Amino acid sequence: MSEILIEGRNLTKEFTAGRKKKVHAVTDVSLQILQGETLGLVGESGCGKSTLGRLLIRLLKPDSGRLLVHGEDVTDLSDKEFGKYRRQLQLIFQDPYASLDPRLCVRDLIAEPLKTWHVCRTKEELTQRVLEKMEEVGVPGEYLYRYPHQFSGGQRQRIGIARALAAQPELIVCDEPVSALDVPVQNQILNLLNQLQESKGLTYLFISHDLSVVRHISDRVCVMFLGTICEIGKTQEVFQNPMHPYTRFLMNAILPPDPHRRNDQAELLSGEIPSAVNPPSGCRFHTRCPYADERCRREMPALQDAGDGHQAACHHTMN
Amino acid sequence: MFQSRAQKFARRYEKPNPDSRDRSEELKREIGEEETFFSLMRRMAHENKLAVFSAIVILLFILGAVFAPFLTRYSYHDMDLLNRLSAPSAEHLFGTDEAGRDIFTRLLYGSRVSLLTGVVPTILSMLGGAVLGVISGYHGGWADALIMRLADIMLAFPSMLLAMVIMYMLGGGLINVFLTLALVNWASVARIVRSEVLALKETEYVEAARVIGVPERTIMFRHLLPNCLPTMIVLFTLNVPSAILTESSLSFLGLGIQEPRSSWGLMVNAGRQFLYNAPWLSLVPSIAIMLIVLAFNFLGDGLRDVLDPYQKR
Amino acid sequence: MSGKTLEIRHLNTSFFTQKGEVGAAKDICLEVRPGQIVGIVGESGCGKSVTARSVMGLVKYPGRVVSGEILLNGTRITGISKKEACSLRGSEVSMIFQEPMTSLNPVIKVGRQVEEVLLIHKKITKKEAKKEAAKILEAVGISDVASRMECYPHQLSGGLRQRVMIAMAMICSPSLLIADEPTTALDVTVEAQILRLMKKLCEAGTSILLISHNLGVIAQVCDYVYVMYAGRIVEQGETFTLFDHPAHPYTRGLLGAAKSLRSDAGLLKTIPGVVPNLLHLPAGCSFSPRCDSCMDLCRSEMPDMLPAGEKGHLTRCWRS
Amino acid sequence: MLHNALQRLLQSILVLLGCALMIFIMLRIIPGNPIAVLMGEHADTAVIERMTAELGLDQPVLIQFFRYIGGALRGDFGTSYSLGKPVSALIASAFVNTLILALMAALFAWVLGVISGIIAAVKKNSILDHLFMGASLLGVSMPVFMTAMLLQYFLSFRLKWFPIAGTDSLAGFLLPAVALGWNSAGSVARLVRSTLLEILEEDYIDTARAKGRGQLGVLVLHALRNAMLPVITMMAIQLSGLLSGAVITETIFAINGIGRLAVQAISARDIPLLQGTVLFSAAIVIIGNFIADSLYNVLDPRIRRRG
Repeated sequence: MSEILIEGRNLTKEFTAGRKKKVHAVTDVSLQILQGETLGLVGESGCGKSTLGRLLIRLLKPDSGRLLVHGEDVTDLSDKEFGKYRRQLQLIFQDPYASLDPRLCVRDLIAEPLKTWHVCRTKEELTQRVLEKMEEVGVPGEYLYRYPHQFSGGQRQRIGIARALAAQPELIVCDEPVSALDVPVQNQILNLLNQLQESKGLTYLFISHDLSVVRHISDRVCVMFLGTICEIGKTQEVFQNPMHPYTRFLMNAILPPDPHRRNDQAELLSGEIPSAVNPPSGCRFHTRCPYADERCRREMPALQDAGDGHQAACHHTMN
Repeated sequence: MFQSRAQKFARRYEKPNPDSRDRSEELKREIGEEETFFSLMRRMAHENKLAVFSAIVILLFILGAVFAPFLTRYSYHDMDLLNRLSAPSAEHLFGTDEAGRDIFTRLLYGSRVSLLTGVVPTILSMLGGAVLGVISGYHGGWADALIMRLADIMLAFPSMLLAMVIMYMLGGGLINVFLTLALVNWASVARIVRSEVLALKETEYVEAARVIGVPERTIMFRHLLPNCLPTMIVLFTLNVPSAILTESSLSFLGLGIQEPRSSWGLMVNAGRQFLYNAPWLSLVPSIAIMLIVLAFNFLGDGLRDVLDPYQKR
Repeated sequence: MSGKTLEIRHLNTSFFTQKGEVGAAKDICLEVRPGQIVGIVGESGCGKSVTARSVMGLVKYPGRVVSGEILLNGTRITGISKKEACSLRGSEVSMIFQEPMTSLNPVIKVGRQVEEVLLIHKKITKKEAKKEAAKILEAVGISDVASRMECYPHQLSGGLRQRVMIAMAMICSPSLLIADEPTTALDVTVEAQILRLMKKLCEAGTSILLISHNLGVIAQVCDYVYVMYAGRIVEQGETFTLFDHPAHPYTRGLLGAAKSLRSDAGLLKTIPGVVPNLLHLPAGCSFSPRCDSCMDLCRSEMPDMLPAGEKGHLTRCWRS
Repeated sequence: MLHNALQRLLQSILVLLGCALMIFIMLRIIPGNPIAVLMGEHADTAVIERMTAELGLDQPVLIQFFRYIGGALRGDFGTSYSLGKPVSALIASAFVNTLILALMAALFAWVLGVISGIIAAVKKNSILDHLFMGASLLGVSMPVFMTAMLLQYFLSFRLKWFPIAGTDSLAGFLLPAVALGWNSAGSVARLVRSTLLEILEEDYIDTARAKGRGQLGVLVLHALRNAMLPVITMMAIQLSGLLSGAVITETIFAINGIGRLAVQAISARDIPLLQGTVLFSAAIVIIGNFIADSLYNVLDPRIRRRG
């Protein structure tokens, strides 16, 4: 069993939206990320997956709950004390158009983490390191002094990855890094991420709404619904043997690129996602769940282990 | 940031390569030409001829103000009582005023005042406003509340009336005009910069810098301020003409520049009583004001077209 | 009636930018038959949206249809007056867009936005229009219609808004519905619902032109597929034929990329190189620089649509 | 919604109080006793002292301020030194003239500005667009006194169509209103054009077109209502600009309005009158802002619900 890199215990985060309104983004979530694995985090928009990702690298501070890095509690450290962990925990953004400062050229963008952590002594060394990073992610060195808006989406995402790599991280949280890209380009980026993981022993938390992408890249998958975890387990297990009804519905909604496998008959979810401002009582999924009963309306189910780390939070666990 | 560092880099790192020219052509095709400050200006010059023309007009006014003594044989305070209120002629290009002073000469010297009152208070108010706006937007909390309430109060006064009261408090004169205009204008600058900073603070690239661990102060100077710059430049070209207009209005009311100094607004005011028999007295300086203001406005428009970050995508 | 809901003949649409004319859609020939769902698939910037907008007469400035003919139910709709075009839009052919979040007017209640279509095209009273609107909103699967009609768009979720858009498009029962990436901005579970709804509409007699970058969406619902690359159609065929035997190397690349994601292969398939800039297209076949079976002929001459095996399966490739 | 309005009202009152305090402090830090300045060099010191005490000018500034506010609440803004009448009465009579002038100018500016802005936006890049935008930039660039004097010289003096000055009839207000509104018309036109152009790019405009709405229908029913939102905010700013311009226009056309009263107060060193006029103008701007904010909230459902 590999070591636990990051552990979140009972993390809760709420945002205020206007007067007296609170968005319950993440509610009482406990999660472990193991050294060297890729943990996929799936869910629909507004389910709190991005917030959870940011909580786990302490880009946001939780309202309650603890965060442990390598077993050390870092929840209450000051920003300065947290500094040494900062560079180990990096983030890649969804929108490669918005996450690169339009006024900095590629060299300055990639050099920023190197400068911040005083890795290089001379300017020449700095440029040399930047060129190395560019080569690692497959951006030609001639583009050193070009500005972000001159690049295509895929190349920008590569620059974003190079920036994250320059900090020499242990964990990279990938927040929907490929959902803005076309499929062939998306595949290039996924290949790059896989290859970097192998060569550098990185750990990924891969956030996405696209189940096929998550299935391809993850070792374990965690399914979220409205701020809570429904199901977590090894990718194969979860995809072949979903235990939570919501996971099943997600699987049914997959559209394979093959006209012979149309999902005309599969049972689909009806209704809309409830609002995170007034989440339903009890199990958050009960308003849309065909199996819901009185207990589901009353009581929020806890995660239950069905062996081999495969857990689901449902009173009526499937199978 | 705008200098062509690519060329420097090319000299230092690129090994001589037989098909390097092909490669650069290919690069250009793939991601477009390198964008520098000068290429931006060239684009503006290409797309907006009016802006170029305006820049030339402004340059001419500046030259006129600087070299005023060499451009005219008269001095701005010499009176020629035999030649009062004479119409424009070869002798006196724009005629003479009620004391027989040459209007062209007074116009040249007056442009010094107008250009200075356009630029100096605008720089003052923009520096002050930008600093307060950045503090307000970035710091938030009580500083934000204090600065913004103060700005609310300043903005509630009609600017002309506020300027009149401050001029009354300080007394006339060039320096006091500078101070007054700066005091009147800082609030709107602070508000705009604040909202800009608030918007920029939420951008992903600022969050991205935070992930890397860049200190807050560095984020402010490396990411926030440079991205405010286009807005500031456009704001500058808008505030300069408005300052010129306010100064001329103040002087027109007799509250700004005092005799015997010459200022365009003052000349208009002096000429007003002769409007019906010697209209050039007030019309010539009026037109001068209009021209310089128009030129700044056109230039501002041109700059906004190329600098506006929202139009880029 | 020629038996074709929509026929596009040699359509060319260009954008006139400062850097020169950019041909966004070139020599497009396309047909939609009654009761069919026809898909156009391609990567972003390949000209699929521009083609759809050309049909609606909604190409954005500085773009314009340069040449070609568009026939709706056998009647020419290119070159007709603005007034005639308006009377067709919304009643004979209608369109839904990618972003349900921004496609509804934020300051008008959704009920009124749906009624508006009827009031434009039919001589009926407001009361009747309201009744009709409620009926169609219910038909597209919106519950609690009466109160939802009094909502402003920002009060509805993305899925609901897209349903409202569909209701608006369907209320005059047009013969053709153009859907430009209708599910791209939606969540997966909602996406499946909307696709199922569109299939139902098609069974009820409306032909659909569906534009998507997602091969999954296309495979699920389309009868016939066009593949576009760099402004041109590069392959067309029945869905099953095209997915089973892709003839153009680009289609093969695209399909391979999408399918490899579902397989357990370690390395995902991609297409080498990048999509060319429309201003600087390579000579000959636009795909030639990225093609693994490129010949000399491909670099010098653009092929026509050539037959590839089965009937109705055409491809723009010299190798077919 | 109501709660929101009350909160804004309270904020407006606080800003007004802040304005009063600021103007009070500014006019009190001028060196020298205002009474002494007023009465000239030869006045009797005893008289000066007595008057100073009578007017409460020997008290600390804050005490004076609270007295002033107390009086203001009862409608008493003090007595003008130079004219010997209550400031409130002077302002009341002047306000009517300024109101007529500002309303007419605003009407002129808005009708001209909005129409030419719409035409310029719809016919983007046409000759008409360039013409209107050139004219509006000219309008923005012309000093108010220049427009006023040009109108006065040509239309009143040369052509004798209008009275040169004075407000005996409504016609007397016409030229000053045009002179005052000309400037605002330019900025209104530019704003209307740019907002409309932005909105015509929105997705919901495409939707409206796809419904079969013609050009006019799209413009009137879908674009204009959204375009009016920023324009309303502009209105409040324009109000402040109009009051500023009124100072000049009223001086040139000899209209007894607030602006001219302020100029007179300055030249007569009449502090209560100056204080009153400036504060009154600020109050009008604050009320205008309050109305604009409220209107914005009513027109934009997105804000309405959030409140």
